[in-house]
Amino acid sequence: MGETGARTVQAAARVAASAGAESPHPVPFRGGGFRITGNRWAGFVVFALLIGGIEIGIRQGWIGRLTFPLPSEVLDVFRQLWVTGALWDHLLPSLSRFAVGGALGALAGIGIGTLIGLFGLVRAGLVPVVSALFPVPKIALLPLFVIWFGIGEGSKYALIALGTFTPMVVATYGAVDNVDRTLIRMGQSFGLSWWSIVRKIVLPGAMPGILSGLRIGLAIAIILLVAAEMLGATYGIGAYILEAGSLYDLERLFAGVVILSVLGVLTSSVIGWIERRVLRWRT
Amino acid sequence: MGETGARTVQAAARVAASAGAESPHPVPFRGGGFRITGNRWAGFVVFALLIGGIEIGIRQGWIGRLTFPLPSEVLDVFRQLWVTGALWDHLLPSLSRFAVGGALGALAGIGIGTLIGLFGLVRAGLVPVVSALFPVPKIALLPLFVIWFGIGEGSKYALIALGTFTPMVVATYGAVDNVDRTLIRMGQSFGLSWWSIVRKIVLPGAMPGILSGLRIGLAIAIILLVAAEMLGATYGIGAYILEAGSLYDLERLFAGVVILSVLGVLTSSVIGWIERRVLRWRT
Amino acid sequence: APALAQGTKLKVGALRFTSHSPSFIALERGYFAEAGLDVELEFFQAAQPMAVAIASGDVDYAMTAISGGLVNLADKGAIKVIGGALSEEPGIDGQKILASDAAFQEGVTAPGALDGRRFGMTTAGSSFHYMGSKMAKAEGIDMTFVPLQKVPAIIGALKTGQIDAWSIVPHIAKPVASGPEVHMIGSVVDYLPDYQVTTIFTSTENAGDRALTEGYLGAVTRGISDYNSAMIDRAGGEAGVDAMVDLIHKYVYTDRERERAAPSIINGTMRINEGATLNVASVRDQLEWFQSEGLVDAGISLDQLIDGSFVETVGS
Amino acid sequence: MDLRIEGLTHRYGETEVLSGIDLDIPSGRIVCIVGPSGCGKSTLLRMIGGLERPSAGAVVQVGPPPEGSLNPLTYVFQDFALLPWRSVAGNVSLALEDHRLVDRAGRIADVLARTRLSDFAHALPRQLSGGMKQRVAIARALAVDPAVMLMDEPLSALDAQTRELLMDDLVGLWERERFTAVYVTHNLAEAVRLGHRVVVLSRRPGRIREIVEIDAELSGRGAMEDVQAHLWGLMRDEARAADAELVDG
Amino acid sequence: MDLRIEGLTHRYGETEVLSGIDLDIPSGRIVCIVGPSGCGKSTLLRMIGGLERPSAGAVVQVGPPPEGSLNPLTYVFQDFALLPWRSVAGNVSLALEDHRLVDRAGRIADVLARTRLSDFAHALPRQLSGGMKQRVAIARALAVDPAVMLMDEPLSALDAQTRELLMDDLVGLWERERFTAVYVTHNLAEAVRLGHRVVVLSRRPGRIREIVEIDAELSGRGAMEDVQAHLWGLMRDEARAADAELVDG
Ligand SMILES: Nc1ncnc2c1ncn2[C@@H]1O[C@H](COP(=O)(O)OP(=O)(O)OP(=O)(O)O)[C@@H](O)[C@H]1O
Ligand SMILES: Nc1ncnc2c1ncn2[C@@H]1O[C@H](COP(=O)(O)OP(=O)(O)OP(=O)(O)O)[C@@H](O)[C@H]1O
Ligand SMILES: [Mg+2]
Ligand SMILES: [Mg+2]
Repeated sequence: MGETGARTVQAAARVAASAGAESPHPVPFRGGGFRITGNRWAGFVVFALLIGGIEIGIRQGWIGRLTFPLPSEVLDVFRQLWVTGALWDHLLPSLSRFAVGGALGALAGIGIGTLIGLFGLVRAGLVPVVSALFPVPKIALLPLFVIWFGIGEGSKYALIALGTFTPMVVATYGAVDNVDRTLIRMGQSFGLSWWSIVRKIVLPGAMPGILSGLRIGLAIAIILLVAAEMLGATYGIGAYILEAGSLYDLERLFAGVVILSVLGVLTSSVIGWIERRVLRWRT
Repeated sequence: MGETGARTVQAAARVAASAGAESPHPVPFRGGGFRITGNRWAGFVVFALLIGGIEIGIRQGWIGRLTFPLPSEVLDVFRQLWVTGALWDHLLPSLSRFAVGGALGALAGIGIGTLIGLFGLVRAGLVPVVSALFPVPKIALLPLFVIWFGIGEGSKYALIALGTFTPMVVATYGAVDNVDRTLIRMGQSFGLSWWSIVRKIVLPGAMPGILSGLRIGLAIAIILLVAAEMLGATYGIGAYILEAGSLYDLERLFAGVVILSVLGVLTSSVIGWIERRVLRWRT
Repeated sequence: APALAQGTKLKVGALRFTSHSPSFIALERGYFAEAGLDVELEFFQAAQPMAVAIASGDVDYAMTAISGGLVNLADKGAIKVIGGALSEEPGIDGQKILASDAAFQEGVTAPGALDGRRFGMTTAGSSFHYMGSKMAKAEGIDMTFVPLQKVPAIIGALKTGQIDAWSIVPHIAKPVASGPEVHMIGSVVDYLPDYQVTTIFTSTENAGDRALTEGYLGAVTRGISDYNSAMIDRAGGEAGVDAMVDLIHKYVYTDRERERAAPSIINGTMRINEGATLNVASVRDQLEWFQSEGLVDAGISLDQLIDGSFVETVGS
Repeated sequence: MDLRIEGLTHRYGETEVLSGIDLDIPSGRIVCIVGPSGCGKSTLLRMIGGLERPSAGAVVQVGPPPEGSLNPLTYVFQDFALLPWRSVAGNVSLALEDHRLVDRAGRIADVLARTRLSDFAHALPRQLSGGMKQRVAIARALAVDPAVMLMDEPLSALDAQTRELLMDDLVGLWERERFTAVYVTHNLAEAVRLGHRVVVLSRRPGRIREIVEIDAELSGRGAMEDVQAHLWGLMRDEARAADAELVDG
Repeated sequence: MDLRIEGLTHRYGETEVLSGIDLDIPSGRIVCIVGPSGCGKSTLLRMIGGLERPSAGAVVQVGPPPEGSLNPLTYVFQDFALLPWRSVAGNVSLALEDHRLVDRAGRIADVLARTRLSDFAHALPRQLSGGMKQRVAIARALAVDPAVMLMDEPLSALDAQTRELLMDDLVGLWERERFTAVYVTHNLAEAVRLGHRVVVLSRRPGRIREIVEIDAELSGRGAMEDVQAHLWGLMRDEARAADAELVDG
């Protein structure tokens, strides 16, 4: 490790400094460490160890069958899902719910967030409402959503949209607040219209904050897929997980959880990719 | 509002500029607007309008009895909760779960997050695991939690702790990464020990990021109270909400939701207060 | 029902349980179509959202156990019980009382030994809560009821000995008790001999449309007759059972091959009331129990809950 | 077009920041404003450009702005104020987009050529050194044909060598275009290199302490040590006091 | 204690940043290093202080550090590097806490007195002007009794007037304490005011282009326009080229 290495070197250097103080000698090195480094392989190794450990543990009887599914059987579930095509039957409805609900929530959140950022009165009126809405557990509202939006796709979209909405609002108005005020003053000093300033300075300047809010918003949207599919869905990853749970089928439960986890990691990398493209102007 | 006002002024100024260009005249004003202002009262007004609107709507029959509870009856539920002392029967267990689970998750998250921030190998090994864990919906794991931690307080603490843990890890290692590298180099240049640098420079420097992570972590902890109290809790705000939901008792459902919402707003202001005290050194 | 226009659209809520077979049969065998109904089945994961969906008008008719939530929705004038379905009946395999292995080893081999122990349920006001309470009252014992929201969580808790007992329909009870972790210690029917387990219900609005509701009930009752005669009376012999299993397998245990699904389907067989007869006495008992527990408003009358004008009633 | 500042006074809440400023800014000359930290130089400049309203007094525009000036009072900011997501050409374009122009692209190309930035038209700000960024900001200001350029410490974010280079550029530009400017700076060397008139402000509340006229031609001016020494003598004690002030309680 | 740089060369990946630097830093003198942007001045200073390891060559310490020096090679950074959460006294204390000292509080009080900061001991960095912040950083450096002070553009984040004041402070300090220093700067005026020896580096890869010795006493030096002009002549074209470079592709 870089850091422990640095420590040893430092200690060694101190000894050198005190011992050879009299004769000419190189200055002791005391930098290094505290760097943001990574090693792609270690992640795979950790996953392999975890999975391998569970597999062996269960086969050897050290871990009860009720505690964890057998990883190889989880893999077999994936194979079956793939072969039978059931994967797509579950994945496509979930993806469309995620896409529609997430998009609705994100767009509404960005819109309201921008208004809050721009207009003091909107801020004063809506921020308390949004803060009050933020810590409300969405599953608690499930029975209401059925009445409000029916048991079809509507209530699923609405639940996911609501979950995405609140963090997006908070992130967006924070981002608008953080837009460099000198840039806005520059726009005014060139006599740009209010609308030009919003379009050309405020919104692009808020983009980094909005995108990092989107990261949180979409993670929540994925988490809410399960809650949304409690509402009368037959197909969908969330429904699949719930059904596996009700049959106490740990293998399928884990398979479903892994799919959501992969979906989350993918979404996050897509946003990372968009950030790298759209925010190329950042250092 | 300031913004629209500014626009009008600007337009007026333009007219003046073109009309009276010949004679001496004051330079046109074109600043103003885009300021972060607020008005405490507007929030109350919005809440009052919302609640009053629903009350009247239901009483007049414009809103169905199934769609919303009658606000005055929700108030009556609060009165009853208070008079019978049931409020405390439900609030105290929830608060203790929130406190214990949240504290466990936050401490573990800060610890692991700091290790990830300091050691490249830990980072490489654990970041993928944490990213994979982040989008997993905790309710999906409910059946497993019963097996792993029982249906007593253990599983409730664990669920809330897990929910708080992942955002805290991410926030903490981000905060450690963001500590000003010049400060660390300064520490090294004065020959401070590795441990002194961590204690006196890295951790205090990461404090703002850790506290804002705590804001998200604890909001999630409150949301997870409901999920946690699905597991064999008779008392607790989450259990109260779930029971009201399954009985389709909208008044009690909303009363419970309001309590959680207030809890969330309170937690957030406590963190705000801590930030103002602990981070007094920030500009 | 000639009063109905051909192709009246209708949504029927169902769970993927064998107890919902009459709806599957009526659909598959065209009984709904003959009644002029164009039925679409809407599947749910649990009974509670089904009641809400009836109230919201997303679903027209459904079959489920009476719960506190259903009563409350009836109180708000949203839904009505219009017929009976599954009943406990002495002599027929009905719902089972299960005990965890730990409790069993400590001597809980009969429901009477459950004094001071933990009984699982989904939520307060569910049918599990009702069954457990009535059993405890009959045995003169005291139990703690543990709400676990969902059936899987209850099974998990039971298997690991974190709750001591539970009651559940036979097609779940039998596979769960087949392992070493859970034991069957009694039957619900011993405590609630004429328990009206599930009922047919609809929105108040639909109940006002006599032609529609009669049409629906007419078709479902034909499904009930077919089911009882094939699966319980075995009128068609093994071939009749096989044909019925084939039909039901289109809706239940669809993810398993037929050979593995068949035993579970057959295991789950329970008699469904011929003609959707409604046991009003049992319903009244349930309502009074909900009221005594404070789960529903004490002012609710039986008439708010049921509309007995469509089917034969007993015990009223 | 000349500017005249008449009895200008400004307060932020309780604190008086500027007090009774009277000043003429004649066309075609560079007026430098120097003064200790926090004496209100930036505030004064904001009010000259109409970005802030004075508590009392006025900034008066005398005579019509030159024909074709799109933005008579144009700023150059200390920290450049370039949009980081727009290229060099895009940043210049921003100032023109709210106006109907027949040949916007031509105008941009022309102004980039005049500031020797043509090769960098497509570069993003983050790729540029500080000096280049400030050149872009100057190009943007020139693009709107300003009557008066308002410059708030335009060189103070640059390193000493770049500052030297840009000062040469500004002198060259003034020789060609004879623009009017109000130039705020802390740097007395800059003030004596670029100013036709140096206005020395006192500590907060800023009042005019002295106005020093410098007659020498811009090009060919040296360090003018005597003038610098005179100015520094006026300011030294106040600068020291301003430096030692706590920023807040 | 003297320092000797011997054949020092450094690469970051493919790019050579410094090439064959040989230099003596004699005790009790101030060596200024000037050179265009990106020529490797900061890198060189980091290697002198042991914060980075050269690709080739070495920085050699000749003779023992003075008795009682807690940290022979001590930096003063451009952006002050004060811990914002510690008071002035706390920031000075930081440098001493890893050492066993009989009278830490006394030592802190002494060094604050020497830099005339005693009144600000309890102020937080955010309450201080830039000049005061840099004085605190200098106080912190003095607290460890350094053998050599390594200063990387210590005044370049300050405004011109504060810079003037701090230069006076530094001259006064050197007159009293005769410290050794390596002083990196872009500012030729600073270099000729403070340096006994000015090292001019070429563009990247940095090589020594010329070493100018200045014999005049520190106190009483003027602007030395001739020396400045000579240095500027050496650097002008390279500075211009460095300025016009795109930071990346
Ligand atoms: N928007 C504001 N609200 C309140 N006080 C302000 C505001 N802007 C500036 N001030 C105060 O007004 C005084 C003058 O500020 P200004 O920025 O004009 O000074 P300056 O001369 O430009 O200083 P510097 O040389 O540091 O740039 C300062 O004390 C500052 O704290
Ligand atoms: N850690 C690093 N990794 C890669 N390249 C680096 C690193 N640090 C500096 N460089 C490069 O090395 C060169 C010299 O950098 P350095 O900071 O030493 O220059 P400098 O002379 O101090 O410049 P300035 O006058 O702008 O401070 C630059 O081109 C820089 O981009
Ligand atoms: Mg200013
Ligand atoms: Mg440098």
